[in-house]
Amino acid sequence: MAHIPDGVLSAPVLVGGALATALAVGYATRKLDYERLPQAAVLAAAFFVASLVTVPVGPSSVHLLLNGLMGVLLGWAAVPAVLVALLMQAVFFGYGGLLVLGVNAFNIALPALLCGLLIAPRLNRTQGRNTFIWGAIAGAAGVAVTGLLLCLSLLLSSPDYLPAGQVILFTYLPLLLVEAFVTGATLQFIQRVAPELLNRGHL
Amino acid sequence: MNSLLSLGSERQPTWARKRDPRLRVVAALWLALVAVSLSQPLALASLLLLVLLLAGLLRLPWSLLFQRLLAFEGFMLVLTLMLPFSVAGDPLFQLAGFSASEQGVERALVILLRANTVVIGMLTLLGTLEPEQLGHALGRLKLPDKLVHLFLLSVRYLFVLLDEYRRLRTAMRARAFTPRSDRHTWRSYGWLVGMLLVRSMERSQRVLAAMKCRGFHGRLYLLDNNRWQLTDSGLLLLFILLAAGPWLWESGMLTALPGGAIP
Amino acid sequence: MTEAVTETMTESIPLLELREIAFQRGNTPVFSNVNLSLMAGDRLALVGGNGTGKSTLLELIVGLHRPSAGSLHAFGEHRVNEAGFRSLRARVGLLFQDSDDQLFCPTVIEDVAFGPLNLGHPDADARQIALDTLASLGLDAYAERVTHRLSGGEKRLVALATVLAMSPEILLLDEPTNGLDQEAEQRLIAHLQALPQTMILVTHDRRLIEQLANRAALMQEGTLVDAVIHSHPHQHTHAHVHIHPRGEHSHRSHSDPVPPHSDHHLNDSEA
Amino acid sequence: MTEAVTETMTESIPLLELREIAFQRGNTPVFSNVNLSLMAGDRLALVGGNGTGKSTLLELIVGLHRPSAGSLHAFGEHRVNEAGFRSLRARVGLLFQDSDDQLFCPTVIEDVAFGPLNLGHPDADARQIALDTLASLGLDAYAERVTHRLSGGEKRLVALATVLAMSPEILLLDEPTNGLDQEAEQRLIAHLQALPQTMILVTHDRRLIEQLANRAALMQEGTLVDAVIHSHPHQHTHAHVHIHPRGEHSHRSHSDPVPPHSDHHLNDSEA
Repeated sequence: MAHIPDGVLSAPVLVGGALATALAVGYATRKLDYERLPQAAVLAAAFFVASLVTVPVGPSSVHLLLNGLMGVLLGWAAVPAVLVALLMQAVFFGYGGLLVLGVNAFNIALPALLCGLLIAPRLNRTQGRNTFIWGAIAGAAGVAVTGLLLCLSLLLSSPDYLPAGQVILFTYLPLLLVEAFVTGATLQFIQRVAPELLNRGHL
Repeated sequence: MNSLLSLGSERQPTWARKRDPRLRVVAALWLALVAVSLSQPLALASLLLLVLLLAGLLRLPWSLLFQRLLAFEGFMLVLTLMLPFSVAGDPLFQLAGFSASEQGVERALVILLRANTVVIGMLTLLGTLEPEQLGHALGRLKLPDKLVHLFLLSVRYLFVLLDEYRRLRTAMRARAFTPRSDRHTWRSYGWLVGMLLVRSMERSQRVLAAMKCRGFHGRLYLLDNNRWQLTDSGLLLLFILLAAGPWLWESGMLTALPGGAIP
Repeated sequence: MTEAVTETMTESIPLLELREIAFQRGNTPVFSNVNLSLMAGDRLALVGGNGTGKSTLLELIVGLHRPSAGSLHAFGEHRVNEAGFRSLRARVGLLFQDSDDQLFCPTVIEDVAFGPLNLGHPDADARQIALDTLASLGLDAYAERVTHRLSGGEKRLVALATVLAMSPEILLLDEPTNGLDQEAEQRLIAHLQALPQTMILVTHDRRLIEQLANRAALMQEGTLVDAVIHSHPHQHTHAHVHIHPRGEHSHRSHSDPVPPHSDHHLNDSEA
Repeated sequence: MTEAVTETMTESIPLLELREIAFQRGNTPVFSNVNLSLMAGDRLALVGGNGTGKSTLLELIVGLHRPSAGSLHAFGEHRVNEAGFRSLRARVGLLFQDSDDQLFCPTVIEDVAFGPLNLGHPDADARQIALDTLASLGLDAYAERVTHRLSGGEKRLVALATVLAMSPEILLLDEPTNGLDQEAEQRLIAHLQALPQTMILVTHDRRLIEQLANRAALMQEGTLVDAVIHSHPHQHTHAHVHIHPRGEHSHRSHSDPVPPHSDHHLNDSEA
């Protein structure tokens, strides 16, 4: 539900999203040297695989988005990683579209980046329950901000999308709950098993 | 398992498999541009027809296509179901006290047609490529080098990690794990994702070590056999013209040509 | 020549019964006409070349694949669908070939408690079951260790604990000694010998079969052939490699009836 | 008793020399006082239990880790820093245990050409070197194949090609036959036998040692012990398991000098 298809958004929104993503990807790839490329690539692949997990919630089920987690672990490198994952999802699964790729990437990468810049530094210093809580906040924030940005993209294109946007935002609530829980558990796992992964001053 | 990504590149006719993958990338982008700029249902329907013909020509497995579309139509449904009621205009029918407008129905129809045309075209033209071919094509189209290699490395390890993930899931099932809507399930998934990430990080370190062992000093290379041929140019031109047809027709230029009279 | 054919013959109904089972991967047939009756107390060695589908057969028994033909009965019930296999998985424990596929929790205790939690035990009970299981394998001290950081041999024992914690009646062991060095292997075999469970073991490890199995079946030419296992001392001649620290070899004579094999660290199980 | 102790003794200086090398991971010592001289033509089997640091030693030789003590000389030069090891890596090829770690390029040809490209060969030359290397391993047809679609055995051979394409003088092989089925293993061993390179092989595979090694060293109790390898036909007595289809065993006599082992599918190589 985080992927807007082509043909929905207005031209200014498409161009704006593409420009913003291009700038962010350009900056992030300049920061990412070739030595770190395997790490970012393998983790991007891992996130892609993790997004195939179907998690039951209530009577239905959701696919994980994991952009909060991605931001926390990858920092700026999450931006190109999100773009690569979205391209694969679009071309091979038919999620989203081509011209809209910039907007979709922006909607998912910006919250990831925010989590990377604001929450990751706190995770360096936490343990146990606090790791879970900060992880849950990152997971929830990733989903919530993506949902809001998605609605914003729709509304900026046409005010007629308001009711649809409200419905979509509503469907984000179960995902937000699950994502918070899963991201918390994942970060707690990493904190206990491989804490050096959270200490990513290098990225 | 590999069919998870590529939509049956083996099934394609030889003439299609021999084409430079750049042809498909450019064609897919052109198709998306045309589709997005059309706003008449009839013009869009003819473009969609063209795309479906192309899918048949490239022997896209229909069952797989429908499977992919199913996931996609959920979003489209939410988006378009409301439009007849939120777009103001001439009332067409009433439902539970809300009035649907003619303009709203047409908008919904246009959006549905556009989105489906682009998605089916994308799956037909690009989804039938090996992901590696797509990466090479993006590289040859001068996308930033690091981004291209990030894509190619991701694709390479996607399959390795997918195998790891599947084996872990199988083992969980063997230990009587049944996903439910509860904390135990969510926590288990969190750990599963964590384990995948930790192992991925370790693997990426081994990959970097292997790269260094072979003299890596901050450069990656692309070596592919793609040669742009005259046939590619011809096919691209043909596709551009065919896809532009509905657009020319919608803007009135097509009818203008033979008669010479602009209405 | 002492030949002791060990066969378990009981009058009771089999715990597990495969009738005319066939399986194919895609369009490639893997095996067919597989018949097998597993009785309580059996410790069946399942042998055969690489790629003959032995591991697949184990996975099929716990319903991770569905047969293309034939029927599977377990504990007196015909198992057909996911629901049937789900209840079966609580009673048939599968030890995977690669422990890294099986262990995914942060610590040992959490991994061992995972099965009991899936069976519906409350947290405290599951934890106690896990602790007891670890204790029974002499792994008490490992409870709070990070699973991912354990050695290969330790991981295998923990994986065994995760299976045993579910109190299965049948154990399916897929190459349990694979990748273990001699010491870890002996430790594992000793634990397996002490277990009361009925077992099917897929293995190439001759020593494991010698010490554990009482029945055998051979996967050959796409089907399962009932086989006889008999253990006896014998002589044979083959080219053999010894590796031992320089200087030591001169002290030993190869005309000894049993040359000192243990010093070369190249026993069959490791190869 | 025919005992042929095979040792290469040349007067020339060693290609590789480790002096009093120690290594620790974090604060845990892995090994120390490791001394090793590798002469041209040596094919040294490095054996020892799991977790004794054999793979680590190979990685240390190509500078992927730095020793905590001792010195490493290769091709007559003392190697200390990254620059020293970088020039060494062009001449010492390491075959990784997991081929998926080593093959990171989209297609086979790109993977094999990666080393030559890094050595400064222009595209066309690198491509030709890669094609020639693939041809020498009988992999001509694989050049344009997509790496992730190869089988395990194919991946291992392609990984070998990526190393050989750099024309190394020394090959370090980390469990080269691990995870391969019998056929793929024999194919790999045949190729390795035909290679002129000096080698160090870390392995548990007895057949590989039998067919390839001419020297051995044993990693034991935290250090490397020089060892003697000798291959000879001999006789020994041990308990043995036969498995053959039921009914067949009665036709054979175990008083034969060589009982029919081939029918039980439990030969050493598979174990």
